Amino acid sequence: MTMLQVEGLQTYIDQFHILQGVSLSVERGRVTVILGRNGAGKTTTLRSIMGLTPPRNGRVVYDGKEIQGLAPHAIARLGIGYVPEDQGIFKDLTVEENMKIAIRKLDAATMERQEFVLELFPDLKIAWKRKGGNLSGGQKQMLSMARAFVNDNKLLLIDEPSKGLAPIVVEKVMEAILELKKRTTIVLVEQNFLMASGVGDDVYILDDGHTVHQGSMEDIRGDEDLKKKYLGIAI
Amino acid sequence: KETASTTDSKGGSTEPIKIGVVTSKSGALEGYGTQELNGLKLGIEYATGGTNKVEGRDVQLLIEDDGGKPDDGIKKARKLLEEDNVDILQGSASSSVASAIEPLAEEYKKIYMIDPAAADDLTGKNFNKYVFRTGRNSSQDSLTGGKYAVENLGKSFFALAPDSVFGKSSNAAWKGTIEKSGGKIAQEEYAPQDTQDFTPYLQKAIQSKADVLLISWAGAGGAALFKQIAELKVAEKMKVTTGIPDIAGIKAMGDGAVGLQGMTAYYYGLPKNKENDWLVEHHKKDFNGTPPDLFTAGGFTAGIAIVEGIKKAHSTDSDKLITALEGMTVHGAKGDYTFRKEDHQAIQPMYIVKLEKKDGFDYLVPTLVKEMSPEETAPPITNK
Amino acid sequence: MAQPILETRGLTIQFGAHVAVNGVDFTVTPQTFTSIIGPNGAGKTTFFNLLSGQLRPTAGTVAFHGRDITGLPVYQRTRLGIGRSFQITNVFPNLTVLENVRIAAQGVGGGSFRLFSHYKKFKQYEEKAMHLLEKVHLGGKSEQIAKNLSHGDKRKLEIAILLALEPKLLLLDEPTAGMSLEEVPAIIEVIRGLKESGEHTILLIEHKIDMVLDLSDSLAVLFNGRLLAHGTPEEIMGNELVQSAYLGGLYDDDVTG
Amino acid sequence: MRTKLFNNNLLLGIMLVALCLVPFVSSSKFLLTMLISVFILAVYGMSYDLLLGYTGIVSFGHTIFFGLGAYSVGILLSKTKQPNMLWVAILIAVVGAAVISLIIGILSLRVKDVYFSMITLAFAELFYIVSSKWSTFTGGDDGIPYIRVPTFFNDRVKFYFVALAFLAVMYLLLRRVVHSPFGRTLQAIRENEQRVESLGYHVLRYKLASLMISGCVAAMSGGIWTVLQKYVNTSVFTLDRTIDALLMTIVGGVGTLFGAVLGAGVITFAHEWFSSLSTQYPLFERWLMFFGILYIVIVMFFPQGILGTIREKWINKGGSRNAASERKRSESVL
Amino acid sequence: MSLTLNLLLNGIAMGSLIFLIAVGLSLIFGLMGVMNFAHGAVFAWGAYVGLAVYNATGSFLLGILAGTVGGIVIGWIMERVFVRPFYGNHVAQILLTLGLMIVLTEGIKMVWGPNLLGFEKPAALTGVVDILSDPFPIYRIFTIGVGLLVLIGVHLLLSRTRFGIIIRAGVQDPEMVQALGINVRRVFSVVFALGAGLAAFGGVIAGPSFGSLHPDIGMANQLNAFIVIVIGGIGNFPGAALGSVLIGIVQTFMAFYLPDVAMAVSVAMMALVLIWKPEGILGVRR
Ligand SMILES: Nc1ncnc2c1ncn2[C@@H]1O[C@H](COP(=O)(O)OP(=O)(O)OP(=O)(O)O)[C@@H](O)[C@H]1O
Ligand SMILES: Nc1ncnc2c1ncn2[C@@H]1O[C@H](COP(=O)(O)OP(=O)(O)OP(=O)(O)O)[C@@H](O)[C@H]1O
Ligand SMILES: [Mg+2]
Ligand SMILES: [Mg+2]
Repeated sequence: MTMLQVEGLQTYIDQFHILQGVSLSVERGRVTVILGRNGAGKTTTLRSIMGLTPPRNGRVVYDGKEIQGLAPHAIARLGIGYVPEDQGIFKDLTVEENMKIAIRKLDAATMERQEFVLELFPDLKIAWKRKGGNLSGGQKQMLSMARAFVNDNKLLLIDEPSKGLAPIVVEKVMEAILELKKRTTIVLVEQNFLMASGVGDDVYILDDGHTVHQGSMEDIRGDEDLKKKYLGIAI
Repeated sequence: KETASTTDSKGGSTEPIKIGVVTSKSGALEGYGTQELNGLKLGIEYATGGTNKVEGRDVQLLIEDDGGKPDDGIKKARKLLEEDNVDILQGSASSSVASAIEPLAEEYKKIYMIDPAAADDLTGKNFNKYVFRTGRNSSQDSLTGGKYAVENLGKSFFALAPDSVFGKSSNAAWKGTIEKSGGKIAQEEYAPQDTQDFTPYLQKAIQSKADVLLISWAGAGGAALFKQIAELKVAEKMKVTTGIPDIAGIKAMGDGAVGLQGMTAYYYGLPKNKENDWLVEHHKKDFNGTPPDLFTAGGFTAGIAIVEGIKKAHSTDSDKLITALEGMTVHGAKGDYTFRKEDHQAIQPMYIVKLEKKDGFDYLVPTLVKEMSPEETAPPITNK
Repeated sequence: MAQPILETRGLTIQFGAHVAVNGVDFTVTPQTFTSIIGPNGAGKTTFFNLLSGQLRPTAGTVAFHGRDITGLPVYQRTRLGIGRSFQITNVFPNLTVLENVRIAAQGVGGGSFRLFSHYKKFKQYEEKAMHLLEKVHLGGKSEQIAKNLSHGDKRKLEIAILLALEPKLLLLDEPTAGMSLEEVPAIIEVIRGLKESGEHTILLIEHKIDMVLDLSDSLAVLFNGRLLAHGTPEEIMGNELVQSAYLGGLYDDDVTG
Repeated sequence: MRTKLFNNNLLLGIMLVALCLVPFVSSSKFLLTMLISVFILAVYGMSYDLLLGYTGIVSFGHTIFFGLGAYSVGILLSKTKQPNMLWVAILIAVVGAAVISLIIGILSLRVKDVYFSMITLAFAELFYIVSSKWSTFTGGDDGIPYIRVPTFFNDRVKFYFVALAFLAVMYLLLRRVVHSPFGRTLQAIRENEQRVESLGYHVLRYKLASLMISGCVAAMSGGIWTVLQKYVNTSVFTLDRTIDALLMTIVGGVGTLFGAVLGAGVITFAHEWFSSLSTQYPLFERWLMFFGILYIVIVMFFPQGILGTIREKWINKGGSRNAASERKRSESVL
Repeated sequence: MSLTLNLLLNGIAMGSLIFLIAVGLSLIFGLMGVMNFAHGAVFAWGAYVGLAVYNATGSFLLGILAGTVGGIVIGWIMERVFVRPFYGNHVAQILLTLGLMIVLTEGIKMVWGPNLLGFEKPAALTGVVDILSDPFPIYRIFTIGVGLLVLIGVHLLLSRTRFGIIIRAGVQDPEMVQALGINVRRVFSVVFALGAGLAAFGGVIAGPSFGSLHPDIGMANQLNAFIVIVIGGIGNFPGAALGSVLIGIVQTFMAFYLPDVAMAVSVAMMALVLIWKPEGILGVRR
């Protein structure tokens, strides 16, 4: 079943036509990976879905409802969690406050999820009272994910989570994503192919603001030509 | 711009006579500026018998706002002098503005009729022959109040003034008068201009055991000061005297100031003469029933003086006007005003009053205790 | 052995109760390529901050070419030839991409205090900047305002700025994080070029182990602020602790294979 | 690139010629006076723009330097009664401004943002207090009238050309400064101070230099202001004067240099116009209110100032990828 | 009562008046980072509205209520219509709020005229009590009490709710706050209006203490508010309170013993604090 349907998304930033027709179909309970080179429009796609750079044309259908044009906070309240590529940590707030501001509903289930993320990222527990701005690069990345994971989100948009993480943590994040997959749907932008192929089910490749390829992860893994063409790698 | 009716008459110029006014229509002194301006208009009307014509020429008022800022005052005065070719300048509410404009009067050789700016220097060290002043200066205030106080309130004084140029010069003037009259200043205190809490000063005053608490305070803080005087019941321990402010100021003092004695330059109920009666009547008629206020009299008299001067000189030529005005006596709102030959300061009646409750008034009414003659309060001549 | 280009003695910094870098004795020989690895929060970036002067140590010293530079401000260290890139993108957001690099070239080129000479006279800085931008695949974006770059492009700009400084000692903090797969090799080539030119000494912080192993002469491992080990890649990769606490399962193959 | 349009020498040349013609087509001395004051204030505004627009520091004490210039001319000319001491006075003002800006800078530039603003505000306040307390020297609030200036300046047309030349020279000078490597460094400091430091620049030294240049230029404009007014009082040290500088640069467009000229013009003429209207139409009785509305309108509709907004529009049309500020991003949300 | 004690008490009373102005500014400027030069004008509006209602109804309490509501309304409109697009943009904020300050001040003159208006104390709070046999005005005790209550109230509000952190986060990165599902616009509106309401409330309380109102009363007091916020540490409420009391006391003592330098004392103190500890007495380094 389709959780999120993006059709012909066109987004402008000022007068620049950044997204020129991006379409995605995200299936419930699966991990959809968006790949593409720098500047392809991956981040802008996620931001457009979140309403942070509202699309000028195209539709975003989430759980059967059109959500393009809604304010970002309204979109978030529909149960969409967002991990931006620059982490979006509030540097003057402590880790604790960063978490507190993210929690939408303080109930037992949330506390449970908080346990889970702190288990996943024990570093955050150690740095609990530290200012967000003083965290290490990887810790920021963990905090950013923790903020999205702590709520009961139905859809997670995650922009390059592995960046700056130690290999063992990447591994843990992968495990976490596989775990989260049982409860939520995930859209993942990722440059780390190892990770992308490790967790991804479906793949979209963007280039120059267009969707240029869609398919399953298996296909990509097997298709050297495709990898070379769009990703410039041969693994 | 104010324009009066029709044209022409017998011979001479038929050009209107232009009076340029630079005063505060905005800023902190707006209230004073407005009082004076209203007075000026009525003064001209009165002196021209309602025709607004002198020597067959229309009288035009060109009014500019200086906002209380000297830089703006200079700009506006220049505009009036250069663009509008005014014959005479009048103003200003602020002494700083007036002192900035005085040199322009000299440069352009035009009469500058000052009112209500009160700094002594305007007709003192900054004087030039084009300057005349209908308003009283600070020394006249202190001469009025000081002499009376020594004779009637007590011999030793505790002087409280704002810590500003005004406060210092005002205290100096009071001191001179008081000492000349046989009293002495036991203690002087200066409080910052923006003081909101006067309790410590008032306690100092009480502890000083002086007979009289003498207050020279201009500006907003005054009302708070008098309220605190009432609250701390200072008046039970010593006499209090001061310069009585305008009606709004008295109102703001509240009922606590009842019985306060002090000097004033004008209150509309004080003078008994036909000019003042006319002024009160017409002011009420023209301005929503409000009576003239502290500085309306000066503006009114300035208007009369300008008209009478022109009549006497048969010209608006500055030199002729100077000759005409020097030593001239004008019948103004308070009676006789005389421009001294030496420094062109108008000596004039001054008043000692007491604030009293009166039916029909929502403020304490200044009632006459004593009127001082112009000569009694003539200030020293300091422009030489 | 040649005189070390960089030497730290007991380098320590403490934030409140937390000791982020703890008594690190570390020596770097000129013209070598050393990578620093370690878990997140181990103190790698903080260590760089101490070397480049962003932070002052609470104890210990830093010597560069045998000279104690512990008390020197950032700009003087840069002039001595220590240049760094930042983990968190740190560019001039409202200047053009070209101007970003040009400013850097000018900084070491001197003449910045000439008030009245027109900047165009400093053509050579601009040319140098342009050349570097091409090197990092940003040639076509030289007139863009830096903040409008995508994340990966900002990383490339970061490297170009560093190169413009022509540092003797380069401190690279995760230079390729977020860079697209196809462009990483190109950047690695640029870095390798520097190494092979034989004029530079390079310190690299990186979590991409392939890249680290590919480039490094030696590896240093930071754990909890302490320098746990410093040796050849083989030695380090064989270390149990590194395996279990840092690499995890993903790299089992690399070591055994 | 983006400064090209408005530093277009042709356009500026035309403006200069047009301004040169004013005295020959208009006989209004008052108009000349107004323009002279625009020119002088524009220089003052430009000096502020060097700080605000190019170095990125918000000083609330800029009037210190204007006031220093104004007072040194005022006091020296009135004490010596030697109009030709003017040049000496201006020299003293410039040297004084350099020294004082250095001292203030060393004390205050260690802190940033609002903190810097507040320290400079404190210094300005101290200067104001000294000028008002030390009234034997400064004339206090009542000021120093009758300042005699060289007779040359009594000819309004000559003064006009001197002021215009002053503006032109200062503009060229400052333009040179902001386009020099030094100026480019200032702009980089504005953008990201720590990073400039890590590129090997001694940031404090650059900021100090910027503050000093700006202070010296402001002192000159203050000196000439006194020549125009022939009067000086404590108002030259009030916050209002600093706010004037701030307003002129913001209204014209921060970081455009030339915007200050527009800003000075708009503010001076709007002030004059509104206040004159007040004497003719009762609606304008509270004319200051319209002045306030003007500010609001400018911010709402010319967010980058007049020149800045035009420039942005122009560039956007040209399609180069320069526009879009961070502010806009947050605007879309807030 | 010794003179020193008297001065001290007066200083605290004065400090609490400063705090009442500063507390709203501490929200708007300290937390939201808006350089609000119209704050004093809102303070003045509060005082005038309060006075008008107080005079009309004879109830000081109603006056306080009306003034506060007036301030909230003004603040709400100000934020919605004018300030909103300019968060984070100090330069635009300065020009904008200066414009608003002029408009609001002129508005007061339009409605109430440019002259002084007396503001009487309510009967219950008039008079003096003897503290160690020296008289001390009851109203001043009242202002000290109100100041304390406000401090506690605001502190509770910010520590018990997420308001404080949402605002701090929202100023830095409003987008991200939105993306976390918080309507940051509304929070900003509410807090801004609250800050304005507090200013207006302070105006009504301060009115009787000043004894009279004039249209520029806000400008005259706003500078002190900025100063104490900086001294106490921007965004730090206890700091603003401490700064207020400190300035109040020092100013009172200096005014008494050394009036010549009293004018300079608050700015000089601010300069010293900034040079010595730029983040403010209670501030934390950022
Ligand atoms: N504010 C802006 N103004 C102009 N162009 C912009 C702006 N923001 C982004 N762009 C451009 O839009 C394009 C897409 O950017 P986006 O950040 O979506 O890329 P991305 O695929 O996420 O790249 P990366 O892998 O480097 O993060 C880029 O070319 C970028 O330069
Ligand atoms: N200013 C500071 N105040 C308090 N703690 C700090 C400060 N700076 C860094 N830390 C802490 O010191 C530790 C080391 O941080 P550092 O940034 O050096 O880590 P790192 O090794 O670079 O990690 P990563 O690989 O995640 O970037 C972290 O736990 C961080 O939270
Ligand atoms: Mg991206
Ligand atoms: Mg790091």
